[in-house]
Amino acid sequence: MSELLKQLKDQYKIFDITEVKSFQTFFSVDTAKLLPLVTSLKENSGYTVLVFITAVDWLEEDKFQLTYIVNNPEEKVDLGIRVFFKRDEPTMESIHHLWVHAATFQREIKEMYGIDFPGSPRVDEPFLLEGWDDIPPMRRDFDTKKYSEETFFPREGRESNDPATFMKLKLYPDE
Amino acid sequence: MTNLFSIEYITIFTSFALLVLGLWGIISQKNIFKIIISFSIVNTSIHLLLVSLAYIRNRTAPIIDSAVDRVNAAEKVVDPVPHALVLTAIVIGIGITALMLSYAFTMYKQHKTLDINQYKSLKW
Amino acid sequence: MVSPIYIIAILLGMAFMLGLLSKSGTRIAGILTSVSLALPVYISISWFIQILSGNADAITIFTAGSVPPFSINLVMGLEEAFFTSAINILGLLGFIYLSADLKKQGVRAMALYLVLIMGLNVVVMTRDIFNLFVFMEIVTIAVAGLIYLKNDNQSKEAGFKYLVAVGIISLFFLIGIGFFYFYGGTLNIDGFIAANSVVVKGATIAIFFIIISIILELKPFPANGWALDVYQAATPGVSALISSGTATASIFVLYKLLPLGSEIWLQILTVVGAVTFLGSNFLGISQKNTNRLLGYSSIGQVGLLMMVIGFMPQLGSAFKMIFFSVFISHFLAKAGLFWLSGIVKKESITDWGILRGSNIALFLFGIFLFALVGFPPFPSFYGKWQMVMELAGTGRFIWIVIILLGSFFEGLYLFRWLGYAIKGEKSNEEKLQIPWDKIVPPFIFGISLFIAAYYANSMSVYGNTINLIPLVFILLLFVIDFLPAYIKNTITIGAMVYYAVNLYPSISDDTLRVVFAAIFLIGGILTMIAGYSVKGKRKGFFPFAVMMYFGLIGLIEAENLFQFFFAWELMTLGSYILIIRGKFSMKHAFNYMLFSLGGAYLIFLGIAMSSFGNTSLDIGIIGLSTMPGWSYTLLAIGFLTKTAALGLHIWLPGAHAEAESDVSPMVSGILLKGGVFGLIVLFLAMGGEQAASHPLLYSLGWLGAITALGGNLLAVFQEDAKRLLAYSSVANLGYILFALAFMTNIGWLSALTYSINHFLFKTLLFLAIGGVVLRVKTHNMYEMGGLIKQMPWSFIAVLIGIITLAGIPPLSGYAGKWLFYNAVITKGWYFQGVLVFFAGTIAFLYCFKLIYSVFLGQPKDRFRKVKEAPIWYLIPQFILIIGIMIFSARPDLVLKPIGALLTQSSYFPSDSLSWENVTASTNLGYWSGYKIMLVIGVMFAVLLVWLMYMSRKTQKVKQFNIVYAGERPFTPETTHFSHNMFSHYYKALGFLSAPLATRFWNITNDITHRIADGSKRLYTGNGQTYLAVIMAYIIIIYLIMF
Amino acid sequence: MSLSNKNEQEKNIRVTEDKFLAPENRKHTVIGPGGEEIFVDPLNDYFCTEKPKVEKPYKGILEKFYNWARAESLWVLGYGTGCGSIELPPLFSPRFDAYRFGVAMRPTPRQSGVFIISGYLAVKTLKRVIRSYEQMQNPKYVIALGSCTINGGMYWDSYNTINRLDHYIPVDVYIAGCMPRPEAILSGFNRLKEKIKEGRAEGANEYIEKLEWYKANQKKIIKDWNMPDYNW
Amino acid sequence: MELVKKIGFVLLGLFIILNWGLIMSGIIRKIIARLGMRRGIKVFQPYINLIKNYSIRSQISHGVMFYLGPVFRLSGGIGIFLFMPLIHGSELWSNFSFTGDLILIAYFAFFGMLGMALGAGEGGHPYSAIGISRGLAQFTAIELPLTLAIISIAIQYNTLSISEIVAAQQGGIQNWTLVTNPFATVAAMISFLGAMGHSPFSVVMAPQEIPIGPPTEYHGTFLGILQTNRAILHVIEAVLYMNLFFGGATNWGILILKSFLVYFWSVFVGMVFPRFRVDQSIPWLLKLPVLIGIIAIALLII
Repeated sequence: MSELLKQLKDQYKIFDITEVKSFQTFFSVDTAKLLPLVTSLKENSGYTVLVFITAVDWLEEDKFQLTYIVNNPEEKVDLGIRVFFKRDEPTMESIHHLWVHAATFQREIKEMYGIDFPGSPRVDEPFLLEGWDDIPPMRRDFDTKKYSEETFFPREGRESNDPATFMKLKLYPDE
Repeated sequence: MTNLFSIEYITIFTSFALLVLGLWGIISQKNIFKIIISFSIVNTSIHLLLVSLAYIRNRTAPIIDSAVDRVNAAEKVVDPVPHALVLTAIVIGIGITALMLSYAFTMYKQHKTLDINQYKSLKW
Repeated sequence: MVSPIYIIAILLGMAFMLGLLSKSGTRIAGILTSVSLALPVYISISWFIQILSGNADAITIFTAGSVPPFSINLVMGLEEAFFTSAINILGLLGFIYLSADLKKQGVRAMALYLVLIMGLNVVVMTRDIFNLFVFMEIVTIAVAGLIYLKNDNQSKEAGFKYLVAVGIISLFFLIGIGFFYFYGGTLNIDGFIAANSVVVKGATIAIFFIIISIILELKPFPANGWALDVYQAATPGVSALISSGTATASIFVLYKLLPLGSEIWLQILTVVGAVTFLGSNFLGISQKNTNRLLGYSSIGQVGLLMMVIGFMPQLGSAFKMIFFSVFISHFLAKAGLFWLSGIVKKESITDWGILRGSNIALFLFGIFLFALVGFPPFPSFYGKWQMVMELAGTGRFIWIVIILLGSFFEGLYLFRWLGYAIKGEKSNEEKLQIPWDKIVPPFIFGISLFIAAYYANSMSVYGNTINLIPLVFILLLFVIDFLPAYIKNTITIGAMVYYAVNLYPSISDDTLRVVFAAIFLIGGILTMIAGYSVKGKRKGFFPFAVMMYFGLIGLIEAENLFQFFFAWELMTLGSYILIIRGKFSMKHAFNYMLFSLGGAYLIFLGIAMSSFGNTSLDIGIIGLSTMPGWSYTLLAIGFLTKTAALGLHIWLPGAHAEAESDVSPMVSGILLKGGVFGLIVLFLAMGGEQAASHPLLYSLGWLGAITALGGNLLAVFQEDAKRLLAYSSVANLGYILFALAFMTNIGWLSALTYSINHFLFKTLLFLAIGGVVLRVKTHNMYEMGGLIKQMPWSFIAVLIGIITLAGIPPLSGYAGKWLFYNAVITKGWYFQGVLVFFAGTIAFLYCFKLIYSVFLGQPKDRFRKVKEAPIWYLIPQFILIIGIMIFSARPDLVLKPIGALLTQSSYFPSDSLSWENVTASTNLGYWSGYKIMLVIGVMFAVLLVWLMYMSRKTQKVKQFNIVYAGERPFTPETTHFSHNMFSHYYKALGFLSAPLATRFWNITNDITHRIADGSKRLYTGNGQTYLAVIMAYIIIIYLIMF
Repeated sequence: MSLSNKNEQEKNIRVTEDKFLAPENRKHTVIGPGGEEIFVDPLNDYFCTEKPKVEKPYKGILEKFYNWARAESLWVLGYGTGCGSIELPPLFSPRFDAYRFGVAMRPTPRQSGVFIISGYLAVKTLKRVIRSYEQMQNPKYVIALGSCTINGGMYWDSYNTINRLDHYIPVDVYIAGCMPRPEAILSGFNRLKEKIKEGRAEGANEYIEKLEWYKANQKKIIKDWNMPDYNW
Repeated sequence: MELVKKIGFVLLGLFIILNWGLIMSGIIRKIIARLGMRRGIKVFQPYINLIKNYSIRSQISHGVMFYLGPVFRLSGGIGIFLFMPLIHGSELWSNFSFTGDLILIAYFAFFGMLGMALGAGEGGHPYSAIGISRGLAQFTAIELPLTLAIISIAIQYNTLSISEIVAAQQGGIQNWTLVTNPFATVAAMISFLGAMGHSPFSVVMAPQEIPIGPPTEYHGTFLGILQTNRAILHVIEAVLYMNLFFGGATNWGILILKSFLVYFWSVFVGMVFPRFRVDQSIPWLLKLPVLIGIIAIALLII
């Protein structure tokens, strides 16, 4: 594992290496180097399974993070690869040619975060949201409560409580 | 009982020998000219056969001249008809052979070969 | 009367004179040659006419003014006059045809041509054997020179092989002459025959060499490689001369010289002819090169002629007529075909589609082919018939089989060729160039074929019983082929109505015939009405449609077996052309023709066997056959090819499905009944009820049941609407066969009801589906759907059709089923009956598929604007629907008279259906079509009114307003459930629909072609091999003889 | 009706913006068998574009008799829309045995009279619900199960779950709870029966009368309807 | 006058049969429920369902054949009734059975099927077509044992007339076809299972898989008509089997009892056995039941 990381460090300038567990290591890499990196991992190092792709919206830092988890079924180890890019340029290279099912992840990320993967099959078709006409709902600047109130006719008289406070008040009114 | 080595038998045997030779030549030789020559041999053999068939012992050629007088000609000369036939047959044989040769010539002009095995564009 | 010697004088003189002309004088030379070729024509024909009419006697011309043996004498008798006329006409026309080529080669070529014709004339006329030799050699040289005309590599090669082979053969001839003279002391044929009283052993050897050489000149199989090469390589015009001209002369020489030999020569000749006819035609089946194919055919025909000569004593007085018919067909047709091949200039028969560029050429081509195969009314039909009958009279069935088998192979390759000509691919850039001088000769020969046909007809024993008026009418239709279709259609319908009206009184006492005549003629008129929808001229359709219908009617009118077979062949021919008119029909029509031809020859053989030992040819003699097992079986199989019993059915689906929209009902609803009628004739002749336990009937019963099951099962898995209907026809004919095989009164009643029903509903369905196909331009059902809105009338027609087909009460299909059950139980064929019932339920599957996939379900965008089928399709449909309704409501109107006929006739006296008003009953059950119709009708009407009251507020919705689990359907194509609809059924029972028959025939076909292809390699192309074969042939014949 | 009017009417029935129109629903031309061009407007050609009509109840005793029959024969559309559908199968088990009340499941909306909305409705599900509801025949009844259908329940602030069902289709009976037990559902059925017998369960006609309001609400959230307004 | 009387009795018979059909299905449902430890529906629930369906206010139609399909179907059901003799020895309760015999009934069964198939087909729903294609496919195999049985009894009694077959079975249980020709009876009773559409041959209607198959688009009055037909058809088919194999009926009481028992046989089997797929049921039907049918015939002709 460490040898591989060392090699990757030399070759792809990976940084920010975090070993979460003995079988799971995360690291970051430049956006431009992601594709050669995962290709090499798949072809040379036995990381043949793409577990998933996920996205994080770092609104405060004005950037998106994509995390690719790849798995080596022989050695039973995972690698998490993080890439970061700016929120105003939400575009990433597609890896559907390496793993066919990556297209589905990318399609979902496109719908929920608005991160585009040019060339990915059917990436523009709706995945869960049919006829969505707003900014992607998983972006943190999308106010879901406001949207719901504006759109879905909230019933008058509904009260909403913070469960912890409410239960505390109800069960232990003295304290 | 005539002698086996009398003239009529010899000619007949010769003609048959030639016939067999010629036919063998036609079938076995690959060269077109040799085939034509074999053909001529067969031709000749048959002419010989005809003439020999017409031969009657102790008679002369059917030419009416001083040696053979007109009156006794029928008893003195051999049968003249086959001779006439052979004459005609020779003429025709020459015609056929000539035509064969001209064919062979033009065939050679085009293909530059006389091997009959090379002329198999028509088959089946 | 001009002395025949002038023929020689003119030709020879002109040949020498041409030599005097300069090279540039080709124009004058051409005229002179034509004139000098025309004069002999006049002389020989005038002799022929004079001798024939008895105004003149045969004359002998003594050259050199003395009698044989001191001179050569020529004879001009009837035969000589006939053959010289033929040769001279051929010479003249051949010259016209070849004139362009000959002019290019200059005057010497023309001289050669004249010498050839002169030689042939002398060969025919001379009675001197050496003179014969000389002129045969002259002919050889002339031919070799003419082969050179083409001046390419192949022709040189072929010419050389020809020279060597013929040279050797003539040398053998010369040997023969030598011995001939040696032992006979004369060169005169007549003299030798006269002196033949003292036959010595040596004379036999002389005759052997002479006759074997002539036989070899006639290119016997397999010693004929050189001849094939010549046919292939020479200019078609020259090939025509060789095939028709020299072969004519040679065959006559053979005829002339045969009296020299003993009886054994006739037998040898028969064997040689048979081997040649069969072998050559067999090897021809895998041949694709046009001229070589014609060569094979040519050799085969000559083989047949040799057989005819060989059978001279057996044929007796019929010999002349047979020889004339076979010879003239070969002579005219083969020359014509070679000439046409010269016009088309295509090496492979697959490229002959270009022939369609000219109607006249195509017409002539068809005539020549039909004449060669021996279709009526062409002479060889009469010839073959007479020959087979004469041979059958003496019990020579093996020879008949050989003749028929050879003819079958010949038909095989000729019809494949015809198929390519009518339907083969053709590029649009190529145009067929037809100069008048090339088309006139074949045209004249084509016309001559008809004249010859007339003579053959009048010479034939039964020819005078043939009704020629329909044939004349068909010819008339050819003549007026330039008129628009609707005029011709009207004329045709008028003629058929007229014929029907005139026919009725003559057969009105025989209800059976009336029923079939009604099916054929009314069906014909109805389907012809549909033809009004065709715009344009529809060239070549009407003559053949009429031919088919008159053939069918001829079956009914036939009083003897000759008329029957004549009509059968006429029908086959007409229907073949009708079928091949379809767009993709080439292969299917070819299959149809093969099976029809095979079937027809089986029938022919069956007739021949029946006639053995009988003096007349009445239809009844089938029952008197001295070998009933054979003749019944052969006839039955023959008819079964037309009714497409399982195993023999593979031609039907394609042929019916790919035919034109209004031809499909003709060939399905109507034509198939021809086979049924044949079976009826056969079964009646077998003796009706008395023959009921015949083992043949038992097996036919099983065959019928299996056919019904197989046909229906195959229909279920079809995606092509017309193919589905076609397989359904197979199954329905299976029912009919099964019911006929009962040989009981009710069984036959059931079979006839089925026949009428099948005619009604299958014509209806094919017309309706044909109308739909005409509009939507596809056969695939899954591409259609929802057409009920565009084509409501067609829908009604199909609905009525399938209700009748499925036998659902109250419509008439049920009548057949009910009778059928009674028959099954009476007869005791329970298990077959159950099989047929199972088949009947399977019919539901495809009935539903047909109506649902086409008319119901989801309409497709493409067909949103299609119109209802043409009115001319709907009119006959609704006439048929009215027919079905009447037959359903009052089945007694038809069934009573038929039942009465069956009962009264001596055939089926017992166990009849009894009628009480409108209720029919057997000793098992009862049924009243009228009351059932009434009860169901009233009930249906009441319920409909009730529903209409109950649901008066109904919103009409469109195709996608269906419950789709909250979704909307994607497109009509993905929503229409039709393709492979019965896949589950296929899983369960698909193994029964394995194409065993197709596989069997494919393998048979494959093996046959492979054998033919392999045997063909005998002709290696090496001249020496050919010579070796010739010599081996001589030796083998010698060994056989001595 | 003049042509322009007709065009206007056509416009009225279109609810799908061009952006959300499915590719197969776009107008296009196909080539017919005769080579003619055929213009296809799928929304018009495939679907019935008629407006639904109010079906007036019969008068007097006949309607009462019919209502009794309708009440005693409640055929439920078997369509599990939310998590509450897990509560429906026990309903037909021996313990609760809804059959004795004349309740039965039917597999197709055409034959069903009662639509049970069993819990929360995502926008995507709502689309299917509306289509199915419209395919049911008049009279038809809706039972809304659980608090999600009342005010959104635990999904009250979700971006894709509706809050109030009665803004989209008329609801006859609400059964509160998260989730209600089968007993509650049985009780709901009985309430529905009472309502039907009293002749107050005219939700189907109400839906048609206020169709424009309902459609407006529906259109607000369902943007790719891809059908004419009313799904017959 | 004769005719009017006849029609009157026919309508009366139809009324009785319809009511008995509805009640019978209620009773059967009740029995099934009790087997499953439930109270089950009311016995009169089928009436209520029928009335409810006729009371549906709005309807849609996919076209003419869609509209006519139920009429065809009901005509098929009533038609079989019309040609069926009900009570042995009674001229009045023999309906129009004098116009045709057993073969007529066997073939008239197709009439309704065809109409239904066409109606459902025009609905344009693929599930309808799938259901029909399954139904027809299975039907071919279902009819085969029945045909063997019919031919067997036709040989046995040497008649195809139902009245005569019933007449021949009078005089005690030992004369019933059940006793005299057990193999034919067994074959026919297996075929009866298929004709009734209960499992194991219920894949045609498979509600969970292809929402109820052919009638998936039918509702309201149309469905009411189909239900009416179902009530009539079930009884009348049971009556047919009763007539052929179980001695017929000499009065209404016996008819009701016997038809109930015959029908209950199919319900009983349906409760016990799971469902066949089409491609399973066809080979099964073509093996054992057909063999039994063949034995039935073979025994008679030997």
